Amino acid sequence: MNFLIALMVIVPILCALFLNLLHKKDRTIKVVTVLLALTLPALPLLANYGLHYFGGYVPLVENPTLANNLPPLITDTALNTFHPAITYSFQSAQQLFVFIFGLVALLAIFVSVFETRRPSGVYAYMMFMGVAAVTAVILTDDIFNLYVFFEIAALATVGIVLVSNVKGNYETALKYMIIGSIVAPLLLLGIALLLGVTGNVNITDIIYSIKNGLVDPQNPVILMACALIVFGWLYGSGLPPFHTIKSAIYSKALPSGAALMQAFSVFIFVAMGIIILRIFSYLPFSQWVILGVSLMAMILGITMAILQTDLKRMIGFLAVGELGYIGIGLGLSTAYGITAGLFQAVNEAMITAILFLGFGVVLYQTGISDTRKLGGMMVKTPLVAFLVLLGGFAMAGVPLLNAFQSKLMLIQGSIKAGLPELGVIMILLSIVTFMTFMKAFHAVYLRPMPDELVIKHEKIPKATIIAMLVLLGVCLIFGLFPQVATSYLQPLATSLAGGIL
Amino acid sequence: MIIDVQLASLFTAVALVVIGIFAAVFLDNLIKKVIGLAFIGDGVNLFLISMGYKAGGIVYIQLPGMAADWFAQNSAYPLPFALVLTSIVIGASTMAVMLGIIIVLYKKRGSISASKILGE
Amino acid sequence: MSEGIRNIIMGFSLVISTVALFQSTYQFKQLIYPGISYLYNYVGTNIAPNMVTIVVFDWRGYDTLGEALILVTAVIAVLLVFGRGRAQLGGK
Amino acid sequence: MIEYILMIVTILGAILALMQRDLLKAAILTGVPGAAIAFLYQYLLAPDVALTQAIVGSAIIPVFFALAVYKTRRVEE
Repeated sequence: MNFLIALMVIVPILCALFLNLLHKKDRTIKVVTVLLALTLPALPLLANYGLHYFGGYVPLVENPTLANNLPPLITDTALNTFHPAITYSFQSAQQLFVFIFGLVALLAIFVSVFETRRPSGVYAYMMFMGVAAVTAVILTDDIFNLYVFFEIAALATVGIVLVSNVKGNYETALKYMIIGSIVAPLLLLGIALLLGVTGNVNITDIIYSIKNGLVDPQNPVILMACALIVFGWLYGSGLPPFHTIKSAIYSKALPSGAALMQAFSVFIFVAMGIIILRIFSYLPFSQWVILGVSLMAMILGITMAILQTDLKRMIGFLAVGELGYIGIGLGLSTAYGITAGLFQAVNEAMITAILFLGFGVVLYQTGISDTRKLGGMMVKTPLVAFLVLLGGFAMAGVPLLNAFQSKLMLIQGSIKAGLPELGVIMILLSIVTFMTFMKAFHAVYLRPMPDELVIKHEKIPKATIIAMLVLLGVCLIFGLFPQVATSYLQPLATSLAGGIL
Repeated sequence: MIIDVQLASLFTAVALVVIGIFAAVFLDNLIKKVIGLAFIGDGVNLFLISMGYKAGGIVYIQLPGMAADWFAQNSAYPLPFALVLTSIVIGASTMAVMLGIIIVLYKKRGSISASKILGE
Repeated sequence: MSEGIRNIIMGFSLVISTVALFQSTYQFKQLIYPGISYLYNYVGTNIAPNMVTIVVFDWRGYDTLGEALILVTAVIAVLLVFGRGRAQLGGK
Repeated sequence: MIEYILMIVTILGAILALMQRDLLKAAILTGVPGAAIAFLYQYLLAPDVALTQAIVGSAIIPVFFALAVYKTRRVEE
């Protein structure tokens, strides 16, 4: 059932277009949105592994009828094996990524329907479109297709920010778009350089060209292409120097939107990171660049999180800091390290979603996100407070929960790779993360309630609690049985660590 | 260093990109920033187009009476051109959204200066 | 003050990247390899006379779908900017 | 020869558009590099792309900018 691979992208697109038509019909939108969102995590479970060729154009080697009467210039050279059409590749790692991404998306959409005063078809459109775009980025094996869907994801992110009525969302959205419109063409320029040198946009073929000496792998044009693509990668995932704008973007969206957008960042980070590792890992300094950027992200993200007084901004910076752990895993470039990094990515997407949704309840009840004005929410919502606390434990890496396993693997990996200093830094930053989280937790839940704090909505939607419970359940499963996840990630990690694929 | 049409247009493209980045980073007026962004997009498109150019070649349309072999050896390279068709539309649509946001922000804040609106 | 420092850093990196871009472009001119376009040119003549249309709508039709989606998303985003379909946090 | 002239027009037009203090003039001048690039595409053997660029680059984008200027303010502050 290989056509399901394409459907993983097409279905959310169709959902988005359909929901946009239902504007202003509240009841219908609620039911239909949740029903349609259920397909997101279901499709990757049903699909088979394999490649999907759009338009059915396989490489000429496998298609002798099309290869009839062609000159030896084509049939006797590598051109014969190149992929002429867009190709999607779906393997076990992609299955896990798309499944977890679909789950987070489902829950974020589910919560968004019940937390907003009246469901908005446009909001649902933007969320589904973003989900489709990021799924395509995860699956695609074609670097120009990556660019197109990268742009759609950026536009959908802007849409999600514009939907919320948070103060200052227009300014932030405009800033994000201006930076994006500088970076995205530069990413395209990098793609153009690669296309010009290798004559191809299919990643597998680019790697084939570089590996088999069709191009000189050390020439400066490829270095320039590498630099430009890495620049796009930094922007897409919000690593420094783009960490400020990315955390601002999270803080200007509704909680459900922020939970979804951090999943966008995590999976764009992973997908493009894998591509960069696949193409450029032969460059001797690529490992150090990834490690350096990730370290900067960790240190800058987490130290800036301490200084914030805005709750959502704080989690936004923490989310950026946690991205650094994934990058460390990828940068270690051993099979064990990369598995750990990818596992951390999966965990991170779920945990940050829990925190955004959980602290979003506070925002829902009071309309305030400034930690200095909040307090005493423990009395009002003990269950949510407990769930948020569990989420914070998960993020800090407390045993029995999933991030403990992945961070342990990361530290072991860094020791095995001969870089024990990284392990020390990671442990220290983990402690700082936990302190930052506890500071926010104390400010919101534990200290006595200020007198001027007004609770606008006593009742909280059950949907939020259900969503957090589901995510925590998956976290617990991954924490108790990490091999459930790592067995999916192992094959990809092994092939990445083996140098050029 | 021999300059032919292809190299010259590649250089023009890079120059446009640099002018655009300069405008987008250093000019304070939001509309001018967006004009700069439009130039970056144009520059990258021109870069792609000059990659597909073939000196002494013909247009990629097979007219009646052209032998398939001769045509294939002489025509320009179609892949970059097709990519540009997509990328032009992408650029124009993001431009429209940005200008829309600028108009609304002007109504709210009464200014189109980046340092006043975006600097906090 | 910090504005000035930022400008200096940006200007410096712009100059460096400009030089690098021109340098690699000059190198690039000698390296252009059409690759897959050969294949499109040879195989395409069996399908339709205009090669670019074939690439846009046949070989890479999926990119064109993405392009159309961006157009739709942009239209909806512009309508959203002017106030259609905002979402408010809060219950009934 | 005409290609080189078009390239020079493109670069000069871009710089001139960014130097205007009157934003409406800047918006209209944006069309000059757009149109020059469209002609350049024609000479670089890409007539289909030239058509698209001629419409988008020399008509739609300047009109967008002019509309934005019309809805905001005309002179740079």
